[in-house]
Amino acid sequence: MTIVQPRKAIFPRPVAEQALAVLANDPVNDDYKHLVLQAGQPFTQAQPGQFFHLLCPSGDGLAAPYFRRPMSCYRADPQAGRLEFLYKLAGRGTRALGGLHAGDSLNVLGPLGKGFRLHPDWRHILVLGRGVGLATLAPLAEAACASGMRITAILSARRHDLVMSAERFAAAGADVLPVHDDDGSSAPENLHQILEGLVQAGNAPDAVFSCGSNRLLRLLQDYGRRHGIPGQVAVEQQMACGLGMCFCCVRPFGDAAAPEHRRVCWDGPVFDMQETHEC
Amino acid sequence: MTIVQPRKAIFPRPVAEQALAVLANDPVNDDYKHLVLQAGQPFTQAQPGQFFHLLCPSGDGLAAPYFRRPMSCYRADPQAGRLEFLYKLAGRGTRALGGLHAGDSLNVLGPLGKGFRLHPDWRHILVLGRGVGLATLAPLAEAACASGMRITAILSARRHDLVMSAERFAAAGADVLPVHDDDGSSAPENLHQILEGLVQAGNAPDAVFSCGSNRLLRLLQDYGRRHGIPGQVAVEQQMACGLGMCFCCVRPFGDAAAPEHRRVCWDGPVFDMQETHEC
Amino acid sequence: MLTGASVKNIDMSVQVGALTLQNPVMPASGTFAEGLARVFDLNDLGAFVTKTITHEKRQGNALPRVAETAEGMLNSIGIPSKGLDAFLADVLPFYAPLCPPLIVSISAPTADGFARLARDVSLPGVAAIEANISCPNLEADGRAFAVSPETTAQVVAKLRYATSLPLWVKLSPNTTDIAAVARAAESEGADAVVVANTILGMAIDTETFKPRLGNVMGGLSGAAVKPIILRMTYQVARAVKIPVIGCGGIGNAEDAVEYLLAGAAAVQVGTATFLHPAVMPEIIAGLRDFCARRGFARLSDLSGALREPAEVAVGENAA
Amino acid sequence: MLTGASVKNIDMSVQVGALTLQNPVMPASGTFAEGLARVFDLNDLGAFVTKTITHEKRQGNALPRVAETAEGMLNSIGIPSKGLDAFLADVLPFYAPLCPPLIVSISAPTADGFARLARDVSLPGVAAIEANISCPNLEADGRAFAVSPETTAQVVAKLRYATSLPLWVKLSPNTTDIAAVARAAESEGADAVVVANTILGMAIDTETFKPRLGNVMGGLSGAAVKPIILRMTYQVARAVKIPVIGCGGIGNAEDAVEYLLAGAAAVQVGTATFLHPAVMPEIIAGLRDFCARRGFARLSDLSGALREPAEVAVGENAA
Ligand SMILES: Cc1cc2nc3c(=O)[nH]c(=O)nc-3n(C[C@H](O)[C@H](O)[C@H](O)COP(=O)(O)OP(=O)(O)OC[C@H]3O[C@@H](n4cnc5c(N)ncnc54)[C@H](O)[C@@H]3O)c2cc1C
Ligand SMILES: Cc1cc2nc3c(=O)[nH]c(=O)nc-3n(C[C@H](O)[C@H](O)[C@H](O)COP(=O)(O)OP(=O)(O)OC[C@H]3O[C@@H](n4cnc5c(N)ncnc54)[C@H](O)[C@@H]3O)c2cc1C
Ligand SMILES: Cc1cc2nc3c(=O)[nH]c(=O)nc-3n(C[C@H](O)[C@H](O)[C@H](O)COP(=O)(O)O)c2cc1C
Ligand SMILES: Cc1cc2nc3c(=O)[nH]c(=O)nc-3n(C[C@H](O)[C@H](O)[C@H](O)COP(=O)(O)O)c2cc1C
Ligand code: FES
Ligand code: FES
Repeated sequence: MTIVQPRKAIFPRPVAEQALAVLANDPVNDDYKHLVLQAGQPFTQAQPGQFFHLLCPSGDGLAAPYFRRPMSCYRADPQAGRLEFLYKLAGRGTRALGGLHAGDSLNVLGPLGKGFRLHPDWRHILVLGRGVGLATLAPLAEAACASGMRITAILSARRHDLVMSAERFAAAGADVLPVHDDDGSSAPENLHQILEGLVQAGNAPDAVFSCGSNRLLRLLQDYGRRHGIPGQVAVEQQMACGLGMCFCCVRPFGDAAAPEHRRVCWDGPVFDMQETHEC
Repeated sequence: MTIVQPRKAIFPRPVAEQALAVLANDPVNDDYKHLVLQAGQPFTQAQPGQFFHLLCPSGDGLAAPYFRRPMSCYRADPQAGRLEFLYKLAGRGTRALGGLHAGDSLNVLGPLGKGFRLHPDWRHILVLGRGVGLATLAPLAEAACASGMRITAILSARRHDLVMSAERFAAAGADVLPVHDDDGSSAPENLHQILEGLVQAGNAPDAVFSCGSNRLLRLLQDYGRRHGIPGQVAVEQQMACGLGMCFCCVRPFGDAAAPEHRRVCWDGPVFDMQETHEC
Repeated sequence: MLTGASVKNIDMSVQVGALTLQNPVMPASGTFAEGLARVFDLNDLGAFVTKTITHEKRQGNALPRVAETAEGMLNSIGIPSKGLDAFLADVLPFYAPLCPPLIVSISAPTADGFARLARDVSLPGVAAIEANISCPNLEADGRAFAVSPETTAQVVAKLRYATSLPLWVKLSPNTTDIAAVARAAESEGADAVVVANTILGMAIDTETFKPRLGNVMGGLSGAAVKPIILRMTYQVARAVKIPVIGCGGIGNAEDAVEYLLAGAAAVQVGTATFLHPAVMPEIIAGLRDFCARRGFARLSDLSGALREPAEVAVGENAA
Repeated sequence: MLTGASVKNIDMSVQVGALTLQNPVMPASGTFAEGLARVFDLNDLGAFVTKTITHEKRQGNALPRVAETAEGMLNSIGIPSKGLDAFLADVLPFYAPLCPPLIVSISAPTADGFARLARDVSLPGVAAIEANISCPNLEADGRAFAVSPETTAQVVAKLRYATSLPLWVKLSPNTTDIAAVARAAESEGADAVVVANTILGMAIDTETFKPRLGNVMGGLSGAAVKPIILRMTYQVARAVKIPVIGCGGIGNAEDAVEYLLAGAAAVQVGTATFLHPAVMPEIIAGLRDFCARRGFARLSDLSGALREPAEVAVGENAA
């Protein structure tokens, strides 16, 4: 046998790993921070619903976490050369992220996964999100707006002052409906009424979108089934590789009796809502 | 059997482990830096020749080294509450040390080991050092000065401008003799002549001290043997625990035919010069 | 001897039995898939190694399937497999237009199952078979084939009979004497041994009191295991004449050099790809630079170039 | 159940056979010496374990004797020993005024040598003997006693006959089936097993092409090995009825809790003491806080409290 001669690459290579400069990393409230990185291509090509895999630094005297941490793209702006994340301070990795300052750098891998799909025929979409799920849904609203769609955005939070990103949805031209736990407006029954109200008013959405809450998922699955409205949901799962190689991020999909395992990082993180078991 | 009740501690506990604040970490020249820490007791009780064991941070994108790094006490000032080190940027650990800034903190363990012993009868001592060995000898000169001894300090370096700490030795009242490679004055033959000159002038030292160079050790061993002058030398060896527990830092001492293994961290790092094989 | 300038002329190729690889770096089974094509040119690799396949369809283990540890990871992925037919229909064609040789990793619960699968994947486009014999042997109470020389010899003998493709045998580190297991594989006709699979480990969540893996125990990999697997590579390389492929904790070119010096002919990179997906081409470039700097015109001259101490105190305990 | 306020009242004691320890934390053999008395009050410890001693004088291994690895270290200290007489004259008296029980670790190249040394150290002031059977067995081609159930049974039987002190047997992780070895020790009368000694490893300096240890190979310890030794502790605790003492990579109270949950009755701390000499009293304090926070009035109730998944997919490969 002779030495194999490399030939030209035959696949596009839309994913990169690179240390990006931190431009800002400011608190949004006690639990959430907003990270802005300076980024070029392919990072700023990220589509709504796609995610990045972040190599968190060491922090608090602890060694750096061994795995990367998946994080939805909150904003990718090719013009400004910026990539943004909105994240919750949860465990070791995200807390270490919280310690980054402007001028530091962060190793980022992406964009990864399959994002939301917007059918060109849709005229009106509804997004229903809560907490950090809103970070995933905000870019979707903007993309829908750019495609000339109407958007109804129901934003759920514990308290009035904790609704995040309302202004971004509003700027995307969405009808924003904030709902909260403290006045009971975020309760399933109330959400049910709001959703049914849209149908009754002849204002039913062509598709519904959600992220990050099982309760909201079940609500929308039921809504979609009853009115024949398609939907998509972004789900979370622990990840090691983020590129479909390790099969640690599988979840059951489809037929409840004989579900099929799909990789959240590769087949998702956005899935058809009716096929999703829970998220 | 019943539960053992702890009794009062019966040993003094002169060693501590603590994160100390960095006050300064400035370059001395291209290869050496000078680190100043804010420290209380027992750190500032360190005697000349004793060392500390430093837990180096992560640096250059590399994880923190697993072992601590031993470093001679360059100055311990109980009044000012300061502990100082003079170190060479060598490998991973010392390079990571080099990245510390004022306001950072550094975990320090010590003081450790047995330092130099000054016999009260001695009136004149000679120290002969080179490179970073001077960091170890400078506090000795000051202690000798405080005990009213006369000091001859031969400071060897590659170039005139690389002699470190000459001012400290001078301030301790030492007769400072700088010798360099570039004018050949640091050559063994010349050092031999200087040393013999002292004897001929009736100015022989009562004891000689050295650190960190095999060539200088052999020169002084020969000198000491011929003129019956005692000597001490501080030696280096890779260390894990620094407290005499692991036996990784042993070296042969005494009888060349049947040497005895001693722990540098526990029995030293300062040893009787004539018993030391090499350093 | 070489000057630094000739970095382009270094012969990076290595020989693994009858196979010549353009360089010694390939993925470890189960840590590679088509997804990497999005990150770098797959044609740069020395070879491809597939995720282990089985004849029948399998779901894999309970979740969670991975956990982080100190400079390492535990996995109990199991071997989710769409079965042989799906492999032949979907996976094999992906590699057809690519240059590096394709090594297909296989597993089965019996020696005969191994032999049948080896025969069935001995197809055009497959350059060699890697037998992952760390799986439980149903005929030996579920103990892995690879933990004893006897069961290793049994399965390798049947495999050897079933295929004429080069046969690589991937050993398990969870054994007392891996050199003896390697000799058993060699004497039954293995063309190479891969040292090694993951080390069985465990982690517990002290908040929930539950194991961190759904499967309770799983395989440890990553930087943490490098000293152990490097030692085994050294022991095996001294025990057999067939090529040894080192695999465990390799994350940069220096790590790869360590394995080569210890006697490996080639290396596999697993966990490090999860952390830095482009690490394999980086290792290849780093190895080239290393050869240039140290004056090696042929990378393969590094293999086994360890300089052993003239005299090592013997009869002493390691600890 | 406890309230947070009762942290002072928690019963931290544990039972290791006939011995009651005031708490479960003790040093690992070879990682402790009188020097630690300079750092904290030695009376705080659950027990003392000496560096392994031998009958005759020994120098130990060639230098370098230690090397850093990813979150771990390699050592080939060997067993430098001043011999039994020096031990009795110099070391034993040091512990006499201290409260925690003294465990003397012993080693010998033959089963009879072990028995003789056990007899000779069965003295007042010695609370138990820890037999470090990871040393090469001169009657079995230099393979460690601890790698097989048979040689373990032989040496433990002789030890059991030689001393009436509690007998702890320290196992080696370099074996296929540590649970079988533990059962052998138990059936010959061991009072407890220590899991485990270091894992054989190696590191190479890619600049000099030389092994990083003068002895070429050495024992890996520290955080890196924790998942492996924790797994072995779990396996052994399920296999034997005698107490299991966990030892491998413990560096904080959480690590110790993992070992307790996996079934250990007590723990030994080694390498971590080199990095943080006061780590043992910190772990003791941390365990007390953990019990208080989680409502355990007795620390010993943590032992074996692992919550196993109801159903674990079986017949699956770990990797
Ligand atoms: C596709 C995707 C997009 C996401 N987008 C966002 C986002 O925009 N903003 C945000 O705040 N969070 C987001 N998450 C969740 C985020 O990844 C976790 O909060 C984070 O991994 C927690 O890491 P930690 O070290 O702080 O927590 P730890 O609990 O210490 O993490 C331990 C391990 O569990 C994993 N893990 C823990 N929680 C989650 C989780 N919810 N999802 C996946 N893995 C988890 C970690 O990655 C790590 O491997 C997203 C998750 C996924 C899968
Ligand atoms: C008692 C004592 C006092 C010392 N005082 C000073 C001082 O005042 N200033 C100074 O610059 N240096 C001093 N040294 C040397 C200093 O410890 C080493 O330069 C340092 O450990 C190198 O670490 P590294 O990570 O930079 O190098 P690496 O080469 O990456 O270190 C690898 C390993 O080798 C060990 N090692 C390497 N060189 C030495 C050495 N010369 N001595 C001991 N261990 C070594 C390291 O500690 C580490 O374990 C002293 C050494 C000892 C033993
Ligand atoms: C997530 C994961 C899945 C694996 N799957 C397989 C597999 O299917 N077959 C196999 O032989 N080895 C498998 N392995 C083991 C690796 O091929 C490799 O032997 C091991 O990870 C050590 O190398 P590393 O330290 O470079 O990861 C797997 C390892 C990991 C981490
Ligand atoms: C430097 C060193 C010396 C050791 N010496 C001995 C010894 O003499 N006898 C013994 O049984 N184990 C010895 N060990 C093994 C430890 O007792 C312990 O089993 C091992 O280090 C694992 O624990 P750790 O990860 O907490 O260090 C030694 C370990 C080290 C690091
Ligand atoms: S994270 Fe590896 S397959 Fe999804
Ligand atoms: S460094 Fe451990 S005995 Fe000296």
